[in-house]
Amino acid sequence: MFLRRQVPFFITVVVALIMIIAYFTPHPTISPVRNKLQDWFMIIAAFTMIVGILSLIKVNIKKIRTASAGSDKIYSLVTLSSLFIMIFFGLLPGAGGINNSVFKFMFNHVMVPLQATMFSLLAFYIASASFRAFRAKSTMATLLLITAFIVMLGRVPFGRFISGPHLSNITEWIMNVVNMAGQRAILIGAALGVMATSVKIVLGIERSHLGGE
Amino acid sequence: MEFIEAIGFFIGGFLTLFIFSFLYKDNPFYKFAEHLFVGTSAAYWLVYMYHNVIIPDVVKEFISGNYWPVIPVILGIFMLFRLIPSVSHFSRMGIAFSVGIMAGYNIILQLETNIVRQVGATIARFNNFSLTGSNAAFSVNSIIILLVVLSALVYFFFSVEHKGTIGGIAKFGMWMLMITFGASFGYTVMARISLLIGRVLYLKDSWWGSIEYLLGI
Amino acid sequence: MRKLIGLVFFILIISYAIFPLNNITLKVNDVPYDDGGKLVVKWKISLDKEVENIRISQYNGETWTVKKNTDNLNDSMKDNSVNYKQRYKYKIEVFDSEGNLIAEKSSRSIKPGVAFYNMGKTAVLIGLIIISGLIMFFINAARRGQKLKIRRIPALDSIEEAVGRATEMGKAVLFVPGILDVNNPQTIAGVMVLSEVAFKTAKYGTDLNVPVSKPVILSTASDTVKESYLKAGRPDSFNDDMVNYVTNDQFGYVSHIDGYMVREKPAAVFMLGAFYAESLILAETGHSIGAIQVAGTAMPSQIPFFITTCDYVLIGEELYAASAYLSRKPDVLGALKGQDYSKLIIMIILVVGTILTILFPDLDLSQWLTNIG
Amino acid sequence: MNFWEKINNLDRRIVYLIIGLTVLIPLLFNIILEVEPTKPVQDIYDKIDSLEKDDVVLVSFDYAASSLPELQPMGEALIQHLFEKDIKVVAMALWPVGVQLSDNIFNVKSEEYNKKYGIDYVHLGYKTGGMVVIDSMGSGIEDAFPTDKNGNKLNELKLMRNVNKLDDFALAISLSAGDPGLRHFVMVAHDRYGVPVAGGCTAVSAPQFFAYYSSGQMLGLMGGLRGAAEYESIIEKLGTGSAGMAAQNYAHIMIIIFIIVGNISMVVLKRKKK
Repeated sequence: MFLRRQVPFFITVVVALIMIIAYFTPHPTISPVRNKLQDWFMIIAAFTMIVGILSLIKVNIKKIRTASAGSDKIYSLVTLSSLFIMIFFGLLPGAGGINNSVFKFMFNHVMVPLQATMFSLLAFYIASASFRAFRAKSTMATLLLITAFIVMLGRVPFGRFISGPHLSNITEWIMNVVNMAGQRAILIGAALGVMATSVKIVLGIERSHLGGE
Repeated sequence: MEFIEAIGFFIGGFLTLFIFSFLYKDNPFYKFAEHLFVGTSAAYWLVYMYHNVIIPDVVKEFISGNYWPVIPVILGIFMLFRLIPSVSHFSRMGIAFSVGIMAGYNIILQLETNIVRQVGATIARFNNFSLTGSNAAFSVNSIIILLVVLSALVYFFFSVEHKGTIGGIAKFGMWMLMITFGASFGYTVMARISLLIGRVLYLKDSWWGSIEYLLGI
Repeated sequence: MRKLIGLVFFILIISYAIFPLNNITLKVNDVPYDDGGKLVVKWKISLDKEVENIRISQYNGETWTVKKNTDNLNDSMKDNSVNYKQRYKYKIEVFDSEGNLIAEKSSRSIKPGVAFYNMGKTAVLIGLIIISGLIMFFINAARRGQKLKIRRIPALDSIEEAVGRATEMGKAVLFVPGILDVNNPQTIAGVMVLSEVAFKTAKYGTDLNVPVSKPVILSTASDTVKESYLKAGRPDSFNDDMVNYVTNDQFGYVSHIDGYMVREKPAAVFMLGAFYAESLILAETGHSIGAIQVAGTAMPSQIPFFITTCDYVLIGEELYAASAYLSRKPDVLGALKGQDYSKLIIMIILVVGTILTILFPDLDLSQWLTNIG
Repeated sequence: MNFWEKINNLDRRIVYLIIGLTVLIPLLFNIILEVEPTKPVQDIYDKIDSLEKDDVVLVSFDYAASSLPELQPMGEALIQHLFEKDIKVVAMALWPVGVQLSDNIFNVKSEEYNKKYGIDYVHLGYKTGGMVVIDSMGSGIEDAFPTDKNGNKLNELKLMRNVNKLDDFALAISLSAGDPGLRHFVMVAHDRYGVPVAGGCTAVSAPQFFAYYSSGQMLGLMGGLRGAAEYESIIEKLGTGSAGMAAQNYAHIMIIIFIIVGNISMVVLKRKKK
């Protein structure tokens, strides 16, 4: 009981208070603590990666064992084999890591092209979203559509072709006045939400992330 | 273009086409690329964390005599206890520590950056305010910004039903938010196109170039 | 006697007026309320000879280092290469056009002071006290039984409907908690909603899949889901693979989820947390399989993409209000009321601040809120 | 189902196909779109044109693969123009992948204009630290880059003999996809050390950099693919920038057509239902 509830809650409160005090104190030994603890979180996350990788391995092994169709087994094998190859060459002592040639090859010619291509799917999805979603269904959608249309035209040579400088001036105004003010309101609201969430966590009202008894 | 690089572009090009095939419909090629992507990238980030977090922030610090990082290392090991059901609750220490950092850091960061500075910037726009002369346009815009911020904030009221005057202001606030969203959508739509241009150039120059190189054309 | 003193005094003033004293003033003082990293050096020179160059150097206990060469007779300089552990002394040398030294003076030695509170951050401290004070006040008020209303948020009412639909169709519910880890508040807000969603899937016996892309959220999310299944009295239908790690990579994670969506065709898709450019890739694929999509994020740049593709969207603060809305626990609702009153105070500050700035321009009110030390 | 009903629920794959072809065709058949240069890009050209033979220019490659389509053509056009005028180039990178992307440019351009490494151009490589790196270059380039990319000492390289501090450069150019990048060059190289700064950035971040251009802290700016195409048209070397510009322009028009058609089909159907 003590270990499950009181100690974790105590750790959260102490750490949160240290972070807050470190902000207000310029004392050279205390104020760097704020960034130090961020680095410490990365160390914890680095260790926890092992739990993540094991979860990935377990899920794929289960798929291999229970997969009915033979082909499904291959895909999980592809994931596991590429995982082990990359880990092996990546953690090879001495020549391991970024400058290991096999690791660099797989990074440059497998991972980077896949990342860039997944990212580029956005060009297709933006087109279909523009076609389908840009329907003036409600007054809200109409406002969104008209603004997007003006801003789009204002930033493209085709827009200048139609209207000369006017469209880009309107775009400039919308971006610097209405858009900036709207984003400011969202940021203020969200910041209050974060503060309330943090207060609830520090007071122990919100504990779902720690799990029950 | 050396041989290894040609092989690389050759593979990269086919993987690009495998991902694009998903646009038509799910197929074995995409499934293969996806599973390869998950395996390679999961391993990459594990290796990245080892070389860029564990070595510099833990090993090197210990060598140079600073033993403070032993605390996150212990908490990290507690996180590993999840693998043993009987002691898995130890991982709550690591979670509690991480969530404590999040709460403490963000309660101040959000307050300073997103509340105090934003309110200050809105008010600062009214320095040397004048509706005539050179500063007129700037001042009119300042008033509009103030009104949009106030009405959008009213939209975010939770404990009051959006009816009557409050409802009216909140509706106006929602309209302003819709203009905000329309503007940022329109703004980024065009930038996404250049991502596709990059991939087509990759296929045309690197991939096609590697095929010609490998076939000795 | 008084006449004598008056006479002496009179002569002194006359001499000062006729023969300006060759005097150099060199003052060093510490910048208050800082981390001991800054000293301000002020000098004022009045010499009868023509001055070509003034050199200011700093002595840190071992060596003299030249800090500034200037011809400005009356100026000041901020030296931030100091630290609070040592004592420092400054010296000023004045050269004429031929470059030979015509005057020199050194200052007292001083140790930069270290403060325990940074005055520059007072505005933030007041803000913290007001806002957290209001939140705690209304939490206690709610605990003492004060009735609290909360306006309807359609996106959150749709959760019941979405999970119900998935149950009827015998399909799974997909929950994507964003691509950042627990060190981002949006992810925590997403997990809080996950505990409510998991409670419903436990009750209805619907499949739940929560793929995650960061290590620590894997543990947090599975603890939350296990807890919800316990509370719903269905601990047996919880299995460990419900919350599964995919990859830390943003696009590797998205390619996996897109593949899952198209193959398993979940009936309800929840996307609550921090999202970047990949928001549209997920939402567009979710739309193509006809799932009910409920999205929520506080990233202003991604909200428009969710609005154009999802059925329901939680905008900014609504994501953080979700857990209060769904759980309806009194003290959590109290926190929401505290947020509302904080918004009211911010709006009052905005209006009053604007009026005061217009009426008293030289008051320079906004300085208080913008230059934070 | 009449024409408008078909359009109204057009299969999204048709939309994908149309957008895909709109981008593919101009790039495959090298259809070029000449763009008349705007002042911010012309200013960069004029500045480089005004430099003499042995001036040295610093070019920093601060971007990754995802911004390659917009920034790589700028790099190619700039390096070509600098080599054409026999201006010495010192390259560096504040982003790790920038080194390899800049190598691809230098390997091609040094052969084309037979420039020797160490004499005509030098690559200092990648250094983490962003603004801190530029700041330490202010007091001495060797403080930030003790050796060049290949590890040889700076004073062994003939070019670096008379270049040892940041303000020895006649011009500093940063091709930047975000932070660290152009913003830090303006704040440190220009504001603190007075080195003239020009730059290239992605279309998304162009507006915020235009503030620096209009305030005079930056003497020129290339924004997105359009900026690259403009520079290419000034030096009359129409490359990937201009081809990309054509594809981008037609794709924009296509998206605008999608929106208009989408709405017309909705209005027509609504009226029919009434």
